[in-house]
Amino acid sequence: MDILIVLGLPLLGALLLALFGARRFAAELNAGMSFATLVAVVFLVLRVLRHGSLLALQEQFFVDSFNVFLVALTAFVGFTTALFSRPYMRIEQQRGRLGTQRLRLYHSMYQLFMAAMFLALLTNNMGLLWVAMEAATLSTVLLVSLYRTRASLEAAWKYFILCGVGIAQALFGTILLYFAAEHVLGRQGMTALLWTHLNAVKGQLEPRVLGLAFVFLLVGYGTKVGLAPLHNWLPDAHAEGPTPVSAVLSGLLLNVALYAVIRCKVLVEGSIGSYLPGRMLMGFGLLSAVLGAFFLWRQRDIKRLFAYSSIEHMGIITFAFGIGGPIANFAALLHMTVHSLTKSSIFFTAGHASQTAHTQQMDGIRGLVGISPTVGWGLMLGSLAILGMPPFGVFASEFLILTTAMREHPWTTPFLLIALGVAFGAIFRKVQPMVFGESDAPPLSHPPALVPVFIHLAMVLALGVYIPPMLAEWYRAAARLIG
Amino acid sequence: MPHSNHWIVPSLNLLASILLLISFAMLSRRRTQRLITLFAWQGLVLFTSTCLVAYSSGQKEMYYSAGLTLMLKVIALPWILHRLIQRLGAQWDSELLVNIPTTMLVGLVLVIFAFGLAQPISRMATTITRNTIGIALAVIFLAFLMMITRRKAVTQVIGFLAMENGLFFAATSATYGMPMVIELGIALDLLVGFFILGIFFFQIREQFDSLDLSHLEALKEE
Amino acid sequence: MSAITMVRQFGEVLLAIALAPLFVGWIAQCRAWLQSRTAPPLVQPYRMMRKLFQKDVALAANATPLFRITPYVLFGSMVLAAAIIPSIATDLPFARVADAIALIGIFATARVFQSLAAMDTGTAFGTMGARREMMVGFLAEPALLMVLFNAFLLSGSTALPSVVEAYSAGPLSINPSLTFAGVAFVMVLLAENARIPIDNPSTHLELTMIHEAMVLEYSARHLALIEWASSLKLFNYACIGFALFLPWGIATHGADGGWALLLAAAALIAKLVVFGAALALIESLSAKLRIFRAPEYLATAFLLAVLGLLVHLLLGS
Amino acid sequence: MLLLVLGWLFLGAIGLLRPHSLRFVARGLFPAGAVIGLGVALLGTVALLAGHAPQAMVLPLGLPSLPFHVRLDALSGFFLLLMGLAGAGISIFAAGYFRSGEGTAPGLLGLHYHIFLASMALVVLADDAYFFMVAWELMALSSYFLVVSQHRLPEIRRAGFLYLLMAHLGALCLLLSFGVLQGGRWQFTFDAMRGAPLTPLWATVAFLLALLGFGAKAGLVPLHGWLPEAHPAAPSPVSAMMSGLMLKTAVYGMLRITFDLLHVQFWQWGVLVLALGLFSAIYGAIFAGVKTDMKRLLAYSSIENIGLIFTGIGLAILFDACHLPLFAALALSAALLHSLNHAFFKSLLFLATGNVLHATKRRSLGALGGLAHTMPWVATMALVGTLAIAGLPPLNGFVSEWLLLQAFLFTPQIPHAFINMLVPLGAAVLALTVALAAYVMVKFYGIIFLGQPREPALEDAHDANWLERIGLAWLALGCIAIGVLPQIALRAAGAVTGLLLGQTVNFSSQLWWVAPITAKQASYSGLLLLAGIICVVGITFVVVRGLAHGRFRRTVPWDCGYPWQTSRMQDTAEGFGQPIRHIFGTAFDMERELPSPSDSAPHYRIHVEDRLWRMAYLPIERAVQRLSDAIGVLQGGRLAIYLLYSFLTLLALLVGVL
Repeated sequence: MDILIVLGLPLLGALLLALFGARRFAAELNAGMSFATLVAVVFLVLRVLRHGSLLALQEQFFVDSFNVFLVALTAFVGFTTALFSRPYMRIEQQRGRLGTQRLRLYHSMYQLFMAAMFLALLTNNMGLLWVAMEAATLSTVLLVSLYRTRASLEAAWKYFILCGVGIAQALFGTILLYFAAEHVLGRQGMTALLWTHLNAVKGQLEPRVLGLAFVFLLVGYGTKVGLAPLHNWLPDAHAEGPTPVSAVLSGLLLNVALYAVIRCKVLVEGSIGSYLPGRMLMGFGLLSAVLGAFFLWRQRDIKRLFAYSSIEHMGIITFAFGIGGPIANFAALLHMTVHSLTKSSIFFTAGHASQTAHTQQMDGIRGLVGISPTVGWGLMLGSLAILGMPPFGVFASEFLILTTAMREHPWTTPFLLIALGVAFGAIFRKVQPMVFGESDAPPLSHPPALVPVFIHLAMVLALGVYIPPMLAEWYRAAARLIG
Repeated sequence: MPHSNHWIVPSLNLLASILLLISFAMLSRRRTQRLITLFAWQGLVLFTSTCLVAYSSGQKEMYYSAGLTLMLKVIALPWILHRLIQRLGAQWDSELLVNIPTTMLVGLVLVIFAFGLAQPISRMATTITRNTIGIALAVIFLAFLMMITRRKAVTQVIGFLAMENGLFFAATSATYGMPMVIELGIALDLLVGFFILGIFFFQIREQFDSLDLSHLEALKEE
Repeated sequence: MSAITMVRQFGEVLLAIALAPLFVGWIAQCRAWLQSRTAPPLVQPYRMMRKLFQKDVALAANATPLFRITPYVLFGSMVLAAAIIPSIATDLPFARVADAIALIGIFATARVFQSLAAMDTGTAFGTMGARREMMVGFLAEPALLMVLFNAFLLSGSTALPSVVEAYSAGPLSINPSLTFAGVAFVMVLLAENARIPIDNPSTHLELTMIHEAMVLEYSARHLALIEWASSLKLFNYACIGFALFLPWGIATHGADGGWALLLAAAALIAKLVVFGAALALIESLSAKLRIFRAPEYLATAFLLAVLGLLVHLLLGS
Repeated sequence: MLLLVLGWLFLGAIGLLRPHSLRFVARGLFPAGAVIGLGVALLGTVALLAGHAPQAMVLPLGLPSLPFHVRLDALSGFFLLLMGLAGAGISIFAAGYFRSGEGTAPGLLGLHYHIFLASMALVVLADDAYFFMVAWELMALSSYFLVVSQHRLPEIRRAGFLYLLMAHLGALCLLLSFGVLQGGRWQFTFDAMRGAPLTPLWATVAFLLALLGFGAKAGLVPLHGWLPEAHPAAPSPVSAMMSGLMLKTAVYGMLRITFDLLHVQFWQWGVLVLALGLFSAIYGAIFAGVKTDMKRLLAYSSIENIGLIFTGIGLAILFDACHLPLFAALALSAALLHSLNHAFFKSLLFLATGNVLHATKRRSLGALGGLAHTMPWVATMALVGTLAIAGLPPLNGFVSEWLLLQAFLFTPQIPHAFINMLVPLGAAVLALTVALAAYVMVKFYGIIFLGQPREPALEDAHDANWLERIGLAWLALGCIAIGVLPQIALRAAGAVTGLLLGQTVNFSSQLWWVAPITAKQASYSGLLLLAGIICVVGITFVVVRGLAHGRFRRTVPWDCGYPWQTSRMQDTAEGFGQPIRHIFGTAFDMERELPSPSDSAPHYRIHVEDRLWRMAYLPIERAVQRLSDAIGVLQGGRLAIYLLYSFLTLLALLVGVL
C-alpha cells in the first residue's frame, strides 16, 4: 500500500504543479510534495525495518535491503534539492532566464522525474524497470532543455538521442532476458520478467543468451550511468541544465541506472557462473575513472568539472561492484550513498557560486569566502569530501575499495592511484582560487539556501566516522545479495 | 501449437527478409520523404508479421499490440513526420558522413555478425519463428549504422524509430511478444518521446534555423 | 679521582698553555732558517702577547657582547681540549669527557664562535674570512672523521686514552692503513690551523687570508687571547696526532709515576721539536693554493683516509 | 588518555564562539592549549615509564566492522612526549604571535591549529589502519588550512595546493600499503597486521609503499618538493609545528610499520633508507646553503635533519636485519634523540624568524642584519638554537649526531661484502652534512642578527612580547637541557628500542655520562663539558682582568682605508653561499647576470633553483597536461561520433561474450 503512496505522491505532485505550477507558491508546493514523499518513504522504510523485505501487488513491486536505502536516499535528496531550488529558481527568474510557464514545466517535470525513479527502484519487473528508466530520461530531457538556449537545446538533444539509443539496447537485452526466462518459467504472463523469480531460477537460465542480454543491458543502462566511453551526454547535460537538475541527475539518476545494471549483473553472474560480468564492470569502471580524471584536468566550466567528477566516481563504484565480494560491494554501496549526498551538495554551492559571479567559467569565480563565507566553505568542504579527504565518508569507501583492490587485483591499483591523484590535482587547483583570494562581486539578492548543503555534508561526515548499525546491516545484506 | 502452420513459417521468414531489405533500402536513401515512406512500409510489415504470430500462437493480446503498431508506426508517426518536414522544409539529407557503397558494405558485415550472434539463440528457440531473431538484431544494427551516418536531425530520428521497429520485431518473433503492460509502456514512451522530438524540432529550428546536426557541435572539449 | 690525578691533569693543561706559543715560535724559527732569514727569538710570541695585554682595546662601535665574549670562549675551549687530549698521560679525570669525535665538535664550536664574531662588526673582510673559514671546516671534517675511523678500526675505540693504551699495549709496528691516515691527518692539520697551503699565517694581504681576515677587528687582550687560542689549537692537533700515530712515551694507566711523567714530557717535547721542524719544512716547500683549490686539496686528504680504511678492511691487519 | 586530545578539539570548537575576538582566542585559548600540551607530554612519559604494558581501548566510532582502536605504548609515548613539550612552547608563543587582520579569522585559525595538534596526537595513538589514515589526512587538511591562512597571496595558495596534493598522494600510497599489510584477512587493526602472513615479495611491496607515503610527508628527496614551499608560506608558529612536529609523525609511522607491524626482513631495505636519508641530508644542507629566504633556508635545513633521522633509521634496519640488535638500538636511539632535538631547535628558529618577520616585514636575508641590537631577546634565543642545530657541544644537536657517528663506526661488522665497505663512507657524508649545517647556520645567524642593518627601517625593529619570550625561552631551555643531560631523553628512547628491537643500549649508569657501548670505547659528558668551559672562561676572565686591565674605547670598525662604506657593502647572503654554489654547482639550476666592467649601474643577479623541479616535477605536470589534451579529443561534440563509440563498444563486448 505505502509503495503505491510513494509512487502516487510525486505523480499527484506532477499533476498539481502542471495545473498551478505558474503560481507564486509553486516552489513551496514542490518542496511540500517532496516532503510528503519523504514522509511516505520513511513509513515504508520503517515497515521494511519491522518486517524485512516485502513484495506487493502480485509481486510487481518489492523492497529489499538493496533498494530500500536507495529509495530513502532518493526521497531525501529529492526533498533537499527541492528546498535548494526554491531560492535558486527565484534568482534565475529575476534574472529573466526563465518565465513562469517554464517554471511550471520545471516543477511538474521534477515531480514526474522523481516518480519515474521511484518506479524504477521499487518495481520487481525488469520490463517496468525499463519503462521507468525511459520515462526518467524523457522527463529530464525537458528539464535539461529548460533554458531553451542553443547550448541547452544541443545538450538535451544529445542526451535524448544517446540515452534513447542506449535504452533501446537495454530493451533488447530485456527481451533476450524474457526470451531466456520463458523457457524456464513458462509464459504465465507477467511473472517471467519478475526479478525475484528470475533470481530464484537464475541457475537454469541459458548462459549464452544471458551473456548477450547482459551486454545489451550493460551498454543500455551503462549509457545512463555515464560509463566511459558512453558518457558523452553527461557533461553537456549537467552543464547546461538548471543546477537543481544537475544535482539530481548526478546524485540520483546515475545511482538508479547503476542499480539497474547491478540487478542484471546478479542474474547473469548467477546464470553463466563465470566472472565475465564482473570483469566487464571492472573494465568500464577503471576506464571511466581514469578518463574522467584526465578530463577533469582540462575543465573551465564549474558544473562540467563536477559532471566529470561524477563520471570518475561512478567509475570507481562500478569497479568496486566488479570486484565483488562482501567488502567491495559494501564499499560500493557506501560510496553510492556518500557520492550522491556530496555531489548534490557540491552542485548546490556551485550553482550559487556561479550565480554570484554571473558566470559558470571558473576563471570568473574568485574569492567566495570573501563574498559569502557559507558558499565558499561549502564548496571547499564539499570538494575536499568528494576528493576523498577524511573524515568524510567518501574516504571510508575509497579506503575499503583501494585496500581490496590492492589485495585482489594489484595490477589495477596503479590506474586507481593515477585516477585519484590526477582528479585531486585537477579539482583542487580549480576550487582553491575560486574559494580563496580576492573578489569584489556583490552578494546574492536572495539568501542562498545552504541548509541542505550543510545537512548533506554533516551526514557525509557522520558516515565517515560512524555508520549506523541499521544502515550497515542493509549494506551487508545487499552486499551478500549482490554476491 | 494450436494450428498446423505449414504456410506460416515461410511467410514469416519472407516478411523478415523484407524487413531486412527495407532497412538496407533506408540505409541507401537520401531523400527524407523516401525514408519516411520506407519506415511506414516497415511498420506495415511488422504489423502483418505480428498478426501472423498472433494467429499462429493464438494469443489474443498480441492483436492489440499489432493494432498499436498499425496505429503508431504505419499511420500516426509517418503522417506527423510528413507534416513536420513540410513545415520545416527539410526534404533533403544532402551529404552523408560516409558514402553509400561503403555504408552498404559495412551493413553487410554487420548483418553477418548479427546472424552469427543469433545462431545459438535460434537453435534453442522453441517458437515457430526461431531464426527471425537474427534478422531483428540485423535491423537494429543497420538502424544504428544509419543514425551514425546521417547528419540531419529528422533522419536520425527515423533511424531511431527503425531501431524501435527492430526491437519490436525481436519481441514478437522471438518471444511471442512481451507482457501487455510492458508493450503499453513501451508504446507510451515511444509516443511521448516522439512528441518531445516534435517540440525539439521546432525549437532547434528557431534557434539554429536548420535541422542540420552540424550546428549541434558547439559543446565539446575545446 | 685521587689528588695525584688532579695534579696530573692540571699539570698537563698548564704545560700545554705554556708550550703552545713556544711551539708556534719554534715553527717560525725553523721557517726563518729554511728561508735563510734571521729568525725571531723563540719567545717572540710571548713578547707580542705581553705587549697586546697592556694595550687598550679598540672596540668597533656596533660590536655586540658576542664579539667580546668570543676570545674567552675560544681560549676556554682550546684549554678544555688540551685537558682532554692525553699529551703526557692517559689516566686523566677529564679525558673521558669527550672522545676524539667530540673533540672535533669542540673545535667546531670554537670555529663557529670565531666566524660569528668576525661577522659581528659587519665589515666586508670579516664576513669573507668567516665564510672561508667555515668552508675549510666543512671540507676538512669528513677527512678528519675518516682518519678517526681508521684509528677506531685498529683500537676499537675513539676515546684517545684507550687508543693510546691499545697501541702501547701492542708491539711497535708500522701499519699501512695508519700511514695513509697519518698523511691525511697532517694535511687536515695544515688546513685547520690556517697554515700554508690553505692559508698563510704571516700574510696580511686581505684577499688571500682567512684567519687574519676574521681577527681583523680584534685588538689588545682580545687579540692576544685569540692568538694564544690558535697556537693552542695547533698544539692540540699535534697532540692528537701524537696520540693517534706516535703514542710512544705517553704514560699509560698504572705506569704513570713521576719518572714516567717526566719521560713522557720529554718525549712530548722531542716530538714537538721534530714535528715543528717538519711542519716548517712542508710550509716552506709548498706554495699557498688559491682558495678554490682547497676542495681538491682536502679531497685528496679524504681520499687517503678512505684508502687507509679500505686497506684495513681488505688486509684486515 | 583521549580526554586531553579531545580537549584540544574542544578548545578549537569554543574558539568558534567568538571567531573574531583575538584577545579571547589567542590570549585565552592558546595558553590553555599549551597546558594541555604539557599534559600530553606527561601522558607520554607515563607510557614510557610503563614500558611494556601498553594501554589500549576501542572507541564506538569508525566503520561497522572496524571501530577506532587506540593504543598507547612506548613508541607512541615517546612521540607524544615530543609533541607535548615542543607543542607547549609553540602554543605559548602563538598566543602572543597572531595579530588580527592577517587572513583567516582568529577563531578559525584556532580551530585549525588545535585540530592540527589533536590529529597529530591521534596519528600517534591510532591502533588500526582506518583510524590512522583518518587522523593522518586530518593532519594534512588542518595544516593545509593553516598554511593558506593568508590566502590572498597567490604564491601561498600555490604552495598550499602543492602541499595538499603531495600529502594526498602520499596518503594513497600508505593506504595501499595497509591494503597489503592486512594480508587478505580483512583485519585492519595493527594487532592483526602484526601477525598477518606476508610473502617476502608482499612485505617488500608494503615497505616500499610505506616508504613512499611517509617519505612524501617527511620530505625525503626527491619527494620534498612541497616542503620548501609550504613551510615558508605558513605563519611562523605553524611552520614551527609542521617542521618540528608534523615531520616526526612520518618518522613515527616509518618506525611503526617497519619494526612493529612488518618485522624487518631484508638488509636491502636498510640500505635503501640509508641512501635516501644521506642523500636528503646532503641535498637539504647544500640548498639551505644557497637559499636567501630565511624561512626557506630553515625548510631546507628541515629536509637535512629529516635526512639525518632517516639515516639513523636506515642504519637501525640494516643492523637489525644483520642480527646486530645492540648496534641497531644505538642507531635507533640516535635517530629518536635527533627527532626530539630537531623538534626543539627547529621550532625555536622558526619562531625566531616569526619575530623577525613581524618586526621587519622582511623574509629575505638581503634586507636584514644587525638585529642583535634591536631585538636582543630573540637574538640570544636564536643563538642557542643556531648552535644547537649546527651540532655543537654542549648543546643537544651534537649529542644525537655524535651517537649517529658512533653507530656508523660499527658498520664494518656487517657481514656483507661491499656494504661493509660502502656504508662507512656514509659516515663521511654525515660529517660533511653536519659541517655544512654549521656553515648554513653561521650564515643564517650572522646575516640576520649580526653586522650592520642593511636597511634603515631595521633600526626600529621591536623585540618579542612576553608570551613570545616565554615560548622561545622554553624551547631554548629544552635545547640546553637535552644537550647537558642527554641521558634523560636517551632512557626514553631506550624504552622505544626495547619495544621495537627487544634491546636497549645502556648509556652508562650515571646521568651525566653518555657511553654508546662501553665507556672504554667512547664517552661524552655534556654537563662536565659545559662546566669545564664555564670554569675555564671564568678563570681566564678573572686572570686577564687581574693581570692586565679592562679598558676599552669605542671606535668605528676599520674601513680598509676606504671611508665611504655603507652597510650595503657588507657581504650578502648570496655572497656567503657562493662557495657552496661553486663546489656543488652541479646540483643547482642557476641563472646569473654578471655586471660587465663598463656598466654604469652594475647589477648582479643570481637565481638558484632546485634542479629536481625541472627533472622530476614539471615533466609529470606536462605529461598529465598532454594526456588530458589527447583525451579531450574524445569529446569532439559530434553526435554521430558519440553514437559510433557506443556502437563500437557494443560490438566489442558482443565479440567478447561470443
